[in-house]
Amino acid sequence: MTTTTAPTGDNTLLREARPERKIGRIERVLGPENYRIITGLLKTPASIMGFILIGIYILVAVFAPAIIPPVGSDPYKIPRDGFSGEPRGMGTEWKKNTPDVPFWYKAITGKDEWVHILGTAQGQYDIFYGLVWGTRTAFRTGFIVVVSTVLIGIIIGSISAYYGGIVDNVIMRLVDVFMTLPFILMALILAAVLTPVIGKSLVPSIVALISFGWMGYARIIRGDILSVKERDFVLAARVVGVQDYRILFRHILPNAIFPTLVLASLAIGDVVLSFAALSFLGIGTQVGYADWGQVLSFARNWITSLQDYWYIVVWPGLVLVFFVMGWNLVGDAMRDVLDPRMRGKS
Amino acid sequence: MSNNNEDVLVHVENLVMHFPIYRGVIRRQVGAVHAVDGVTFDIREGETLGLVGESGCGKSTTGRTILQLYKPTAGNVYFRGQDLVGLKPNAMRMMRREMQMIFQDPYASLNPRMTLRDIVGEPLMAFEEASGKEIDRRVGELLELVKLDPDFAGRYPHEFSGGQRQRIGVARALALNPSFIVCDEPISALDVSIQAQVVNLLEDLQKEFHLTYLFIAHDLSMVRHISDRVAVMYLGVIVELANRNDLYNEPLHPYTKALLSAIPVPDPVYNETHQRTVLEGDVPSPVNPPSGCRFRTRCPIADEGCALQKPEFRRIKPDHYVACLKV
Amino acid sequence: MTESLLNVQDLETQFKTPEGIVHAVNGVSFKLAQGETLGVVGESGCGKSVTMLSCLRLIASPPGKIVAGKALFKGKDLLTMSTDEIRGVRGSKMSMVFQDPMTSLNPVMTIGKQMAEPLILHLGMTQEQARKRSIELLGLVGIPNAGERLRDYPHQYSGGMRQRVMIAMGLSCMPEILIADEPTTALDVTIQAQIVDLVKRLREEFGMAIIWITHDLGVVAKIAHRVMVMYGGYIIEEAPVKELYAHPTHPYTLGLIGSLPKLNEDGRTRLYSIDGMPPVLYKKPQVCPFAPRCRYVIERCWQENPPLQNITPDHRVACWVDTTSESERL
Amino acid sequence: MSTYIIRRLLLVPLLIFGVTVIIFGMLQFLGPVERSALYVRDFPKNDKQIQGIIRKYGLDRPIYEQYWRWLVGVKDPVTGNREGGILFGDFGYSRTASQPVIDIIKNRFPNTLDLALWAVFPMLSVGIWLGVQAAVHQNGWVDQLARIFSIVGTSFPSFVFGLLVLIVFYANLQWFPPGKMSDWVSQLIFSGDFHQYTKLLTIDALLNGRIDVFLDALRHMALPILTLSYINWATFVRVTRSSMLETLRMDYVTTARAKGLKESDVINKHARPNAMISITTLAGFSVVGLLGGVVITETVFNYPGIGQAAASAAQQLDVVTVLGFAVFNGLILILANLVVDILYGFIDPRVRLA
Repeated sequence: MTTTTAPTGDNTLLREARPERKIGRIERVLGPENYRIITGLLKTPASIMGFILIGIYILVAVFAPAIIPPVGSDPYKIPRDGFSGEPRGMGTEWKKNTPDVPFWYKAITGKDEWVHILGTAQGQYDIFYGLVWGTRTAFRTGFIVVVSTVLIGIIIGSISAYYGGIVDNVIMRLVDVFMTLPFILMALILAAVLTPVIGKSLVPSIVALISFGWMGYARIIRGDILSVKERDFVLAARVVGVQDYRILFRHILPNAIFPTLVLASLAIGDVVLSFAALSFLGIGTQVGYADWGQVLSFARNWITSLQDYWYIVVWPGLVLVFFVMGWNLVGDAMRDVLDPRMRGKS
Repeated sequence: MSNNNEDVLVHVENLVMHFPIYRGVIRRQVGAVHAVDGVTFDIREGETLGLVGESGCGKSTTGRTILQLYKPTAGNVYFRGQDLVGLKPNAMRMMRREMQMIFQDPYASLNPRMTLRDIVGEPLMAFEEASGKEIDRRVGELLELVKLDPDFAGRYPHEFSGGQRQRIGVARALALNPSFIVCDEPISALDVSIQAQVVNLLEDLQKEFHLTYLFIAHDLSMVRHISDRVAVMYLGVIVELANRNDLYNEPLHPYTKALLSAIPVPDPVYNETHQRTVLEGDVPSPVNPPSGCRFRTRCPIADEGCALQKPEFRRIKPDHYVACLKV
Repeated sequence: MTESLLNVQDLETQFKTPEGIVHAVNGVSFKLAQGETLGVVGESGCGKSVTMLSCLRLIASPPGKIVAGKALFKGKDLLTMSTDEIRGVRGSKMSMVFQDPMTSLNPVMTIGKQMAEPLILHLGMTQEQARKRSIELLGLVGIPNAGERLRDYPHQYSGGMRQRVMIAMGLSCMPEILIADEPTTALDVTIQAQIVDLVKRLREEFGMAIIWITHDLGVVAKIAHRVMVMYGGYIIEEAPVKELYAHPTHPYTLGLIGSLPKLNEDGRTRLYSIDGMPPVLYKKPQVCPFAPRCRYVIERCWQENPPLQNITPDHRVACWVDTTSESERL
Repeated sequence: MSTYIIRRLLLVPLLIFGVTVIIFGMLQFLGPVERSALYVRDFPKNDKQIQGIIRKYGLDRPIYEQYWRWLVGVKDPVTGNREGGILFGDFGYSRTASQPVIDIIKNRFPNTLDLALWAVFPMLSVGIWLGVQAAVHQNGWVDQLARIFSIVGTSFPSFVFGLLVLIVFYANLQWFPPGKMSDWVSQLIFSGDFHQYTKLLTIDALLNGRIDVFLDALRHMALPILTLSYINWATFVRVTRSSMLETLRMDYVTTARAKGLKESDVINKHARPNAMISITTLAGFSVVGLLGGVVITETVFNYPGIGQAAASAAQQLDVVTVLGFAVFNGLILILANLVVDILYGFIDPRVRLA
């Protein structure tokens, strides 16, 4: 009558029950946590838009010489079309220091002569040239500052978490002190102090942004290491006799630092923004250096007649805003993915 | 309680574990959590010693201190006659082959970034017992032992349910062929129907490998099922230790009696016929434990004497120890 | 029995998740009589809490949604009444006590204020009257110095004390139904015993009906008159408490009871264990949801989902197999 | 609670020490001639004078002695007057502005404070309101709007936003006038009929009963206020939203609903006060941050506050002046942070009654 079979306990036999998640080859290679982060990022339209924006800027940076060929020996010096103070409008003729005409220009406009596509700023600096080559400046400063601050943060945070006690206390109070100081003002001052010593270049601003930008990372990484250290799997590793260095590198660091690292790398937008702010305030590079903040700062002298010269604000402004927005969009999605409440839910 | 039986595997002597509390303006130590306050007991080769008590009574701390995961404030832990306290880190690491642990939370105790092969194979790697293909083979064997498919070795913990994860934890603990395993509430985070699976597995493995367990739990009925002897803890001290049957049939300490009568018995008829003693009040803070007998503030039979004198943990019957002045 | 106090019919609740729609409650029907204590037993995710939260429309929506059914409280459907009406029921005619007393009380509001809220809201008391009543209530649940302790914040109470406060708050408007959602799970055994005794005493005093949700078969045996076992969003067995423990019939109930260590057990007997784990359903199954884990599974279980049927006038089971002989063996 | 406050108070000297050491460290990049501006007005004219100044103010002494002198100043042996000493409010002499740094601060700081005070209100009220609404209607249109708003906001640097605002409202629409006040107001102030109680123009205007002056001041500040609050709204909305969402998931919110409370009461009486605890700290930091963040906004709008003074001094590489502002700002921020932390202690009963 009743045919009794051995129960398998396999709920997939219900068909309508939740199927056991099969994980693919890519996931297996990347590891589930990393995979979850990446797929999480590719799920939301906002972050995809962010990636597209960043991608466009990367292309512009890479192909800058093809978009607008450099003039003179230093490609980062914006070519000047004369010395008159008053900006000239979009599409006006480019008379002096004209770059070679690239292939795309003729194809689109059908003309052989360069014009100031986005007009010129005060001193006849070509805005379009400044923006295109400024993209390279932005990536360069962004990467240098982010990598340095994160490295300093990781080192200091790890030391603090590892040694604990007095060392930890001293470091954390130091972080408190640095946190008390207003970031942009201090960066401004340090850059101003360093400029006479180093000379006008990217370096003072970069050093200033690094000097006052590492504390957040140190604090976060310290906290993450401390909390991961208390997790049961670290204790479990100790119980099975795993060596200390292996516990650190296999168990603590990947779980504590990796998420922060990814998040931090998306801070490039903020760094570039701060850098532009310093340039805008007149600190940092020489006049005429291809750098977005610099181009924008020209507008400061024309505030009373911006109804005529709006292009000296709007174009550099939008270029900067979309760059930062690209990173922010990805960063925002990343924050959601890394939210501890979301972890473990697959 | 000096027990010179030859079959004693672990001997814990007067173990004390205090966690300092720092308070006030300059964070000086103002006191300590008396998590474990002088416990002495033996664990015999091949037995399961159950350790029960309410949350915060120090049972988990006892287990962890035995494994030297905390440095004890005082006391000694002997494993096969060798004192573990004060052992150099590397010497202690070598001892870990012999003594392992299973954790309460199957979600927190497995590194989410490692595959089963890495998790279960890690102890083998740490002691260079095996390498390469040999690890794969051994991991496969261990997974089979805990009734998991060896093909799962490449998977990550998040692909498994709580019960399965707990089996992974068991496999990791077995990797080095230990003789002693501390089971720290291994079933309390699991669903009822899963608990029995894990308990059965633990019992099978014990028979097969002649394992010795310290089984820490708050579920008295499960402890009764799995243990040979049972120790009851209250506020950092052991109040009673006896053979399973002695303890459950003739509990001597008033706390044990109250605890036993508080077990919710899944039998409505029993519940109608048996009157229970319900303890009043809460467990006092382990920062300021009561003087004398720790249990006196909630004890139905305590008198002034209990506040003055600390009851000695003494033998009443063969294999039955109690710390109470009234017994 | 005349009209039942609460009559739930074909309740279905679903949750939207990224993986699909989880069918948490799949057509649940039960009745609750005046003054009766109904135990609802099941493992995590079986839908026992969701069922009760649905009745009070406390399911967060989205992601949750009650898709079908009725919940008649004294003949009035809780699921279709206006928001104002259901608010009038909550906390006054039907109140709830939650699992974790540590998080169920607002940490930045004094106990007194939290106690007074339902009194002022539903009974129209003044602040002063509410304060007096709160003191009485706290005294009733065994909190000493109630007058002073009203000014305290939740973090100044112990876990057991907080659960007493939750119970006092739940009873403050003399509800006709008290729903207790795993009220003792987070507590220690001795405290758990205190709370169970307290509720039994208050039940005699107030005469309210209780729905006690738990996964602990021991606690249910102590307090319930009637027990309902849930699995995969279905009620799979329902019987008076003594009947259920004496003659468990559904293989799942059998397994649950069998997996507990026996009373007076001496030698080492193996525990009865159910392999596998409870399912999460993304669609209403056309087969018995317990079939994959069932020892007694037959061909029919894979063809039809068994309905909940009476095997005696007050014992309902949803199973195709006759397990009577098994239950006697247990 | 008292332990908490005392511990927090003890941190103050430590912070002052740390902040001053960092700023003093920056001073070391300067040569002694430039550093002499800390003590004397005039630029030393020849080597002899330079040597005299170095000796008199110990600019060749060990670094810790110099630090001490920088803190408390140097007594002139002849007149007995104290020269320098930042702890006594003497931040040195600004050679680019030709006046003592402290005088610039006295003139400019009230303007900055005025601006910051007015920016706080819209920032807090709109930020919190929008954040709460977004959380309550999660994934609704308010929420989507708030998310877009906050993404765009965090991506818009204040100088770009400020310049765009200028293009629209100032250059094209001509709704708002430039500068800090109209000519007739400055004449009024100059005439002496207008009593300056606080030196904050808006508040003085109210105290004098001059609504017209008050409105004129607000009209001039409107664009900077908009810029300052807009930049902070974005962060504020985001934090309020996530904090509120977290609170709404808490068990006690369900308890409140189960009591039969109205949804508005559940949110306003139970959820929001809890969410506010975590927001308090951020609110404190934002308000405090306003004081530091005005540098750019003031520069864009040419508003005569301390930030604009700092930026123009930095541009002219007048380091002593800028560092003077930095010390002043640092001290203000230490105080403000202290207030925020203590306030936090009072708001959260778990800290207050610990």
